Amino acid sequence: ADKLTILGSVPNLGFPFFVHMLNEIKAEAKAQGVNLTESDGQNSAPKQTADIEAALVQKVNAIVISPLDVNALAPAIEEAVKAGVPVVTIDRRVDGVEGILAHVGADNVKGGEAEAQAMVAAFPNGAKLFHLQGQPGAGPAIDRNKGVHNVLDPLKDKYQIIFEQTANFARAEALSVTEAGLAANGKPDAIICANDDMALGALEACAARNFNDVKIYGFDALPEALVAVRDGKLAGTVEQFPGQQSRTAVQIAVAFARDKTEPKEKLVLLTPIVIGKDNLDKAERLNETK
Amino acid sequence: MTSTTEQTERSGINIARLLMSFGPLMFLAVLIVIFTVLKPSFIDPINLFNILRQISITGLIALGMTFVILTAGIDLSVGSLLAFCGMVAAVVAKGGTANTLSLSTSGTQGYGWFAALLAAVVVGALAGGVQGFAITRLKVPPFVVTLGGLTVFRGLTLTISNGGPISGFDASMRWFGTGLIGPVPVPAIIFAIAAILCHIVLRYTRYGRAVYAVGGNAEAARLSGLRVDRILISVYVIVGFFAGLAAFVLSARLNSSEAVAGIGYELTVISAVVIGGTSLFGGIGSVGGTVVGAALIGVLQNGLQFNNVSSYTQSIVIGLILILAVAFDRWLKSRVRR
Amino acid sequence: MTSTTEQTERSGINIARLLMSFGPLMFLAVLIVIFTVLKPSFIDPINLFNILRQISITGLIALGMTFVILTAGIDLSVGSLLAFCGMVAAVVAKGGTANTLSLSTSGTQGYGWFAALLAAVVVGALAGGVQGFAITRLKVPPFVVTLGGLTVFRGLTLTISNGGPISGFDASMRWFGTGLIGPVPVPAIIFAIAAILCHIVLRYTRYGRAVYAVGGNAEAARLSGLRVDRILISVYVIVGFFAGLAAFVLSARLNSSEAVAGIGYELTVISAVVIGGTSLFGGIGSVGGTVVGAALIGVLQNGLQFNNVSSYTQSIVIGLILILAVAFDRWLKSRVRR
Amino acid sequence: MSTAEAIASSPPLLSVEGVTKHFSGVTALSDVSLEVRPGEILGLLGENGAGKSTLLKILSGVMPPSSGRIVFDGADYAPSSPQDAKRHGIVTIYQELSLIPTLTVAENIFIGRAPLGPLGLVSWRGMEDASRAIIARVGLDIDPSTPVSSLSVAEQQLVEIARALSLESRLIIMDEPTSALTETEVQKLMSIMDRLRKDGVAIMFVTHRLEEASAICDRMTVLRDGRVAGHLDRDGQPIQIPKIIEKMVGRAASELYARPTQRDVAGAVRLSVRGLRTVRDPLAPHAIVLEGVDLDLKAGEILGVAGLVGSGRTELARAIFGADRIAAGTITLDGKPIAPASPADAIKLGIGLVPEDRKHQAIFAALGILNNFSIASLGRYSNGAGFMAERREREALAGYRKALSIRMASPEQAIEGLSGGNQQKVILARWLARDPKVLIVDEPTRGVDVGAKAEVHQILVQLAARGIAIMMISSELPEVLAVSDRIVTMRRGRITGEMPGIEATEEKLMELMALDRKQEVTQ
Ligand SMILES: Nc1ncnc2c1ncn2[C@@H]1O[C@H](COP(=O)(O)OP(=O)(O)OP(=O)(O)O)[C@@H](O)[C@H]1O
Ligand SMILES: Nc1ncnc2c1ncn2[C@@H]1O[C@H](COP(=O)(O)OP(=O)(O)OP(=O)(O)O)[C@@H](O)[C@H]1O
Ligand SMILES: [Mg+2]
Ligand SMILES: [Mg+2]
Repeated sequence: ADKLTILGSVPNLGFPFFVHMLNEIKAEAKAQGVNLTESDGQNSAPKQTADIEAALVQKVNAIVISPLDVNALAPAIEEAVKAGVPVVTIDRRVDGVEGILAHVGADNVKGGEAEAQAMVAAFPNGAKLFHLQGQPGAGPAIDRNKGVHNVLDPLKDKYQIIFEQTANFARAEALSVTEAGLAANGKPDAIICANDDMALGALEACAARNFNDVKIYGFDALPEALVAVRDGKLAGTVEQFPGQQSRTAVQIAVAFARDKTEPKEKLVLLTPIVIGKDNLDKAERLNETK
Repeated sequence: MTSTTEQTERSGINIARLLMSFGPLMFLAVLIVIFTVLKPSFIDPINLFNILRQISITGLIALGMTFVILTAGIDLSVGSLLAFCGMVAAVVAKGGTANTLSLSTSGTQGYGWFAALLAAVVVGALAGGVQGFAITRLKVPPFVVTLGGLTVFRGLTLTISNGGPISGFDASMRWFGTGLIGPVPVPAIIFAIAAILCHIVLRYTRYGRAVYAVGGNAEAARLSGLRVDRILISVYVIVGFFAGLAAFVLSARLNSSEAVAGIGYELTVISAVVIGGTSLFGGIGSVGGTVVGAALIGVLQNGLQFNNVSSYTQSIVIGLILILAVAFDRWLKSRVRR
Repeated sequence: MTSTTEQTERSGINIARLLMSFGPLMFLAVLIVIFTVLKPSFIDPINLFNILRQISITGLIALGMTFVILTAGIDLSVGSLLAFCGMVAAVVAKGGTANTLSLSTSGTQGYGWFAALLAAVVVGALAGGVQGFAITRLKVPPFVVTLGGLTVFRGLTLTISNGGPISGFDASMRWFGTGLIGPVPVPAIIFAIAAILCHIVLRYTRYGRAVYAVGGNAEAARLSGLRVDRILISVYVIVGFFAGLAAFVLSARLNSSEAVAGIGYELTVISAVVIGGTSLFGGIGSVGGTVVGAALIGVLQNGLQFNNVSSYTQSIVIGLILILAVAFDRWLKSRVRR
Repeated sequence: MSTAEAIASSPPLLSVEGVTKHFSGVTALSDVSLEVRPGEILGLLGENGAGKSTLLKILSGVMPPSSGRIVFDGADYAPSSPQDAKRHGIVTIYQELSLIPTLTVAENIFIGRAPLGPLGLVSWRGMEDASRAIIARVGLDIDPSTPVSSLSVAEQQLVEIARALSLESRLIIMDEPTSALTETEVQKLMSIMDRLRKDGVAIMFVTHRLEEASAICDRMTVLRDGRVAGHLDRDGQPIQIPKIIEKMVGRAASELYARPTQRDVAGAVRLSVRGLRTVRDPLAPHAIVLEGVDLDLKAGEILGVAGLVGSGRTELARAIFGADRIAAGTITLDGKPIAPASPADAIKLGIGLVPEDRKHQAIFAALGILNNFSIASLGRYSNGAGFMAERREREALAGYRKALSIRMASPEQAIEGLSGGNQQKVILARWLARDPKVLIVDEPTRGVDVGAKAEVHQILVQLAARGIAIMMISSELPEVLAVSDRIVTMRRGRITGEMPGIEATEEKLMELMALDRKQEVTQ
């Protein structure tokens, strides 16, 4: 029989997080013995939609997708479902489309909440904060921001966000923005960042001013951030287990495509955790840092 | 005195013209053949209609951009303006910014697709007009004004929606993005009609010829009695209108207006126009060329994706082919010339 | 024909020149005053040096871009090229792509900062040269060639690093990004030296004269015996060189070369040049203007962040001020002219 | 009552009363008054920069006057735009060509008023048919669908004239319409002007060719430094040229119009061209190519090259200068074969070219005079390290400023601000600074006033005396006759004749210029 082919689509291969996700999808596809069609949404909903459409023409047997935007990708996913192609979503859940085979994810909102809670635990008596947000309008940026505010808004009196700016998920921008923030407001107690790149940028800015005791939190648990956590430079980073998500998603999709095996659970939710110095071993990519 | 000019060799000119206009088209044909050989399902009607639907969004804007570039102008703001108009359309369609999440197609309290469409194109045209005004009255070069616009409209869009998308339109609106007439996607039909209209306007109306004249030599056009400023403003209104129309179609297609929509579209759109043979120095170009340019980009993206070319390699190939397509066109023209 | 042009009221012209060159500078001064009033710590030396360090990256590229725009060209590839050169520098500094992770400053197996710097600027200059070659030999307009370059270099960068960053350089390399000489950041010093050199080249050398002439009237330049093609290629080599230099400084500063570095820099850089009074049509402009333009953008961004203005509003304000600054400059010049 | 008397007594169609125009400090016009009556041709004369074009631009709505009053057809007239002026029936042929190069001849003629077909859409056919008739009127026989950019300057000029004539007009303003034309076309234009005059149309006519002005104008108004220097009347016979010159420059004319003596130069052959052919351009198939040109140029001689429009003179100059590709033929310089592949090569070999189209091919408008001057000799005015030796450069310019009496405010002044004649002198200085062995000048005095023209002629004669071989292309026969030691004529890319300057007359040259190939063979 012909080898099965599945589409693996991620939102933006410009970011290491999604590169890792696609690599894991690739590895699992290989392990399962199926062909993989790769798709990079290039940070554009129409592009990711177009890729799905192209895959449908080619009659792929299943789709594993981390949607750039849950709303904007819904029509394309709906189309796939209508065409009878099983779809497994990763990371971000698409509501309102009937018939999605399964969702495997760790909610970004939950991740943001976890990040803020870790900070609260480190400063039980309150703290002055900087908050570096992601690219305005991007889904993960919105959700992570929401999570952070869900926790901190009720605690406004104790935890003041004295400086809140976007640094577009970029290291260079985070460095500049943090420099401006430090010059304007002096040293904060902690800096919460919507991804690791920005955390590493903020770290450089603090190091340049010799503010070595600022607690900086990142997001994504990239190997580079894990090293910084190990060395005590970052206070923590949020682990969403993208590799596990990806592999699970591929397994579910392939099983169904092979012999219509229904997944045990339609909704696999992994709880994001904050990786600190003491639980480094929980990090998915720790082995890459050696 | 009749002898001042020697006998024109008309035939030479005609062959030249023919070849010239076929430069990008030949390139497009070659690409299609290559992709089909690589994977025959490439020319499935379904896939071809997919491509048509995919190029219709940037294609619509490229039609408007053709007017702008013909006057030797440029509009970098189209991507942001698209997002802005899309957000306006969403607010009108849904009667507010609050209801951003429900994907349910019922229960929207807005003003319907027609009002949304109207709002999108009017806002787009107005925004274009304001930019045109800054260009002609404040004498700021189009590059600068629309670069400012790129930033401003994005900021406005984010402000309206507070960063998030506004999603979930009713079926009548969604039809403009996802519907079919026979086997043909509605966006492709909208694009085709718009292209034909633009072609007629540019080729067969006094206004269209004035656009070419202004781009050919603005000072001479003024001395010849054309209202250069008005014409300049009008082309920005036109491209704004098309950004609005494209925004409406895109929102309908994605069932969602996103604050991050259209990022980087300016470059895709300008590429389409330029590959199609329109000169960035103004005065030379055609709608037909732009359609071919847009198709070339669409076919390239789809074909590479179809063949599972890695996304990084895609970038490299697309960049090189963009340059090659234009180089080939130049070469054809110069072959003909010397 | 006698006297009318004779007494071209020298005084008038001089005041005119002065005011003209001070247009953007006046604007910059006003901004600084406003921000200082809003928050006096704005003019703390720390913050001013921050701004200097921040503008040095795009500022360096803007110096090169000044050459390009003076010839009526444009380079859209600089952001991607910066990422590409940065990645090359990282590979050389660390002796490969494998070791992408360790943040420890010791234990790198590479070839040291000098080799990394050399690699970055050579690759940048070469890449610029290839683009210049395509522009002059294939006769593809600069806009198209460098738009292609924008895509190609990004693809190459991502391919080299497989999407990830390469981080962790040794202290000697990092000094170029984070070091201080007295109180002054090293990047700012590099920028200042480069700006002075560029000023001298453009103002006092025959090469500089040729650059202005080619931009002023390429055909006349050719008929005056200038090797126009060589000069055009050279300016793309120069901007490539500066993209490489900026990449090295940026990597040193961030202790990391990222595949996504420099996205959108082309527009910031071109803005700086244009705000500084250099004409996109070539032949008019100066390095001094570019430095002021870069400073204006840097002050604006820093000042808005300093006051914790929301990022949405920042976009809007920056876009508007960009347009206003150029409009003000045009207005001043036209006042002076008539 | 004779027509002349009838005109004189009729009320003026246009009267300009005390018009003044300032440009940031420069006063281009100062209290200018004049009148034009229906059915007359008023010559507007004056040196470069006297204010002629400024006045005409005010009349055609391009710019408003600073003060003063204009009455047209009995009513106050203050046009807000060229469009507005057209509505009043005032049509202008501008000094700087105002055609759109990317559009076709037909479209240029019908710009803004293309004939419409049934659906209200532009009828290309109708437009081209109508255009063919319109350009035939000025004796032009080209396909109306040709893009203007592929026409020669002269053809463009004719298209522009044809367009103006096709508009309903009561007053036609012509700012140097003949500067790019040769004798034949000028004659044609003159007869058209005469016909218009008889139809009661008023014409204002600017030219630096005083013979023309004298032949056709009923009256003249002479401007000097922005003021009216005087009015001249035809009074039954043509206005005398010396009188015009006197009014223009404010001193006696004789010294200006001295005809240099021509010599029979016995110097060695410096430049020799044999069998020169150029490549045909398929996009402009009617463009002239050289069909095998043989030519010798001796050191110290001025060789005049005469020919009708499109005879290939410019092509010859460009081919020798390495600016165009050569298909076949040899060029030798001082006995050595050369093959310049670019202007840079030719310049290195000691050849210089002052091109015909000053604005597009010679001037760096935005740059200062100093930069314009030294651009072809940057090597000479820089040191080994590539730095400009600005003092030497300035001294050199100062020298030429004096030698060529260039009138300018400062070396930094933008060259745009100079009068045409002074711009031309700066370009000449550019080449003199290189000390060329061969200097080719193509239409060296186009648009240059009489005074400056004579100065340019003097300069050319002096250069020849220093041993430079000069080839001068000119469409103005009097100029060719005035300065050439020897004259060759061209037609259709071939040399059709040659004669010593002393023997030449306009008639003889015209005959040679009209010769066809066969006759040439028998000659
Ligand atoms: N736009 C302008 N700005 C400043 N000065 C100007 C402008 N236009 C013309 N002038 C000046 O006004 C004066 C008159 O110029 P004008 O063009 O009217 O001369 P002209 O008589 O037509 O000369 P020519 O015979 O060379 O065409 C000149 O000194 C010129 O430099
Ligand atoms: N840029 C061009 N492209 C195409 N054809 C051209 C171009 N320039 C000139 N021609 C054609 O070449 C022919 C000769 O050109 P041109 O008129 O310059 O010759 P010439 O002998 O120098 O005449 P003149 O000096 O009187 O203008 C003309 O018939 C014209 O159509
Ligand atoms: Mg004039
Ligand atoms: Mg000529």
